[in-house]
Amino acid sequence: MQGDEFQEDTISVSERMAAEALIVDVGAFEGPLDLLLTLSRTQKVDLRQISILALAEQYLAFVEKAKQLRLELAADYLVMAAWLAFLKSRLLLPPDPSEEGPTGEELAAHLAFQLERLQAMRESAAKLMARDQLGRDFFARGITEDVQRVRRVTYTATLLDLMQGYARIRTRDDFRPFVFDRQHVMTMEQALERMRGLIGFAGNWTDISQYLPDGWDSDSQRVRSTTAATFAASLELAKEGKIEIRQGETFAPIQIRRKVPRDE
Amino acid sequence: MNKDTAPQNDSLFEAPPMGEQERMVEAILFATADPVSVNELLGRMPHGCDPAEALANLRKRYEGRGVNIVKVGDGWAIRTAPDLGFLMQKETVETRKLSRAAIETLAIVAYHQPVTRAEIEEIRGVSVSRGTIDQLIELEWIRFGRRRMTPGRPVTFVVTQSFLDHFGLESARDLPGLKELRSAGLLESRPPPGLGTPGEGDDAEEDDDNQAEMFED
Amino acid sequence: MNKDTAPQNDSLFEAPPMGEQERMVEAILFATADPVSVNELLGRMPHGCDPAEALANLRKRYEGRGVNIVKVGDGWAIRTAPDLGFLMQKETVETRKLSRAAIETLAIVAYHQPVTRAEIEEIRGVSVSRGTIDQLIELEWIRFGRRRMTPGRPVTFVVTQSFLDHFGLESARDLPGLKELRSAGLLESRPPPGLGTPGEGDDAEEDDDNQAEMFED
Repeated sequence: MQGDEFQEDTISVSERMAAEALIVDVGAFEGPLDLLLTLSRTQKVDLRQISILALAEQYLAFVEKAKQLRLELAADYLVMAAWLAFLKSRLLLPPDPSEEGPTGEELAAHLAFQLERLQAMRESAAKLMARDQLGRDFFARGITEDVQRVRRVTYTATLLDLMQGYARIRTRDDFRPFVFDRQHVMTMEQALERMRGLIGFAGNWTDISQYLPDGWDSDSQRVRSTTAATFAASLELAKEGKIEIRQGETFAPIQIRRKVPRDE
Repeated sequence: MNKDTAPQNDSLFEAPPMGEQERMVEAILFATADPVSVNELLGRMPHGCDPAEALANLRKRYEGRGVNIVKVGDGWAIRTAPDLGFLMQKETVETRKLSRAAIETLAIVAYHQPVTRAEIEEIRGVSVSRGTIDQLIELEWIRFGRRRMTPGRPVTFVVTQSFLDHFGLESARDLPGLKELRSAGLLESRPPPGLGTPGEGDDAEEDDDNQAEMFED
Repeated sequence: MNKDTAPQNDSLFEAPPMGEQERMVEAILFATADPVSVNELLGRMPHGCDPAEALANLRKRYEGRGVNIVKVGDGWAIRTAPDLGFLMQKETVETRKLSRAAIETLAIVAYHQPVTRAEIEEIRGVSVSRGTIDQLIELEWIRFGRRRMTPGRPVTFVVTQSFLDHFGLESARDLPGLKELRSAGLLESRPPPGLGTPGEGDDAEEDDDNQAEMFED
């Protein structure tokens, strides 16, 4: 054991022990960048002053050892090794003006940045997890009162919707005979419309009961309704000057006739 | 206070000052999911504490506040002041377009009030679901009118003041008539249907009756 | 206070006195475990209230008490004072231990947000497993942010209010060491020079695309 240490004078005892530990724990690394970051700690310097060249050599040595120990290394470790070997050559050789692309220094600076950034994120993650945490160090309300969500749905409809809706029903089927909606009620408007059509022929005094529509004389409710409507319509027509109206005495039949225009 | 129930913590330390004890009770009552008994408080607080006193102080402190400390069974809990319960409701208002069935039913009630359910169905030519009527009643756009004095005494529906307000009408009579609808192009131009007498048989009342029963249940 | 956001309640009534408003805010904050925003308070309190002022007063009132009023992102919540955590061992919820990958990913999202999956991978130097992201989303600590307007339009991740709540942060700006990291340039996204970083070719953008797609499905 001790003999080995003196034979390999390029790396210190601690570095070599670390490297061995690394190899044993190879599965514990989260990829080549993680391994590089761990290796960089052996340099014991601020990451900003790290020697990327030395780091590249450490990494390549690690991969070499892994190969000797016949450890299966994932492909990305080998890709990184190839890239670091390339970086190393760039760093060692004087820059070739004919060659395009970034210089070795630029590539090394970026790798150093990546390592520093990863390190910073690890430290930040540790600081974050060290904070007081909800449910561990401080607590939320234990007995919560659920806010009762009263979902109030307001429905809107415009007058137009209403009228169109009504129009839709009324124009729906052509073949359905018009059905008077209230079987037992006649409105004044209906009576009026009916009478306007008939009054033109009423030259003589006629009992108002003659104007009651057919089929409305059997049911007492119908008679009441249609009588009232017809009477109201008569008053309306009299007001309009279309008819004359008379009643001999209280409860006597009411008679109407067409009012003849003066110039006739 | 029965100190025996307290765990034998380090009795070398003095009990925290009463102000601290109040803080502790406050935090425990706040965070615990169930009401906490004095014994439980005693068990959780440092040795030598007097949770009963801390609780009494704290209770006074919360008097008249938005939350109070109340006794629930054997335990104590922080609860919303009863007069603020109304804040625990959150109303979300969602605006939806009224369904076609509801619009048509509403239109029929407006144009033909007072109208029975059977009559609405007759006019619409399809049955009117209970839900549609309920919805319109809930919206306070229609309400029950007088019962029709026909066999079965079916209920009638009329529109409400809210309905008039919503649609900007002074009265239901202000609704445009069929003629106006027609001239406004809302009705297809077609010879006006005669002021016909009911084409339905004399058993209309019976229908009404049946449907009224259907509606009732 | 932006009064425009208040629901149009009956403005005939005057706003309740400030003391009452404090009680209301107190009740609302006590009632829920989740932070409540000023706008939400505004929506739940009677018209004309100034919840921001009531909150400020209430916050002062609870200073040094067993529970405190804390700001969490846009919201406000009551939390037990951190120094009393020891009383609450019983309440502690055993949380699933987060993997190192999850913790690092969470930190990267918090400090670099909005951040794409490809950027997280570049920072960590390894691919991020689907499970890690899923776990953080499930914990409601991260969520999808806007898509990045770069080729492939990758989704980004940002931290949530729950994250802030969990770690007792008023806002993501209060993350520990954020300023130092920024001034050290460690939060910049620095593109790799020329050839790109190992493992990533010149088609980094395409990679981005693929990963976004991978993530989508």
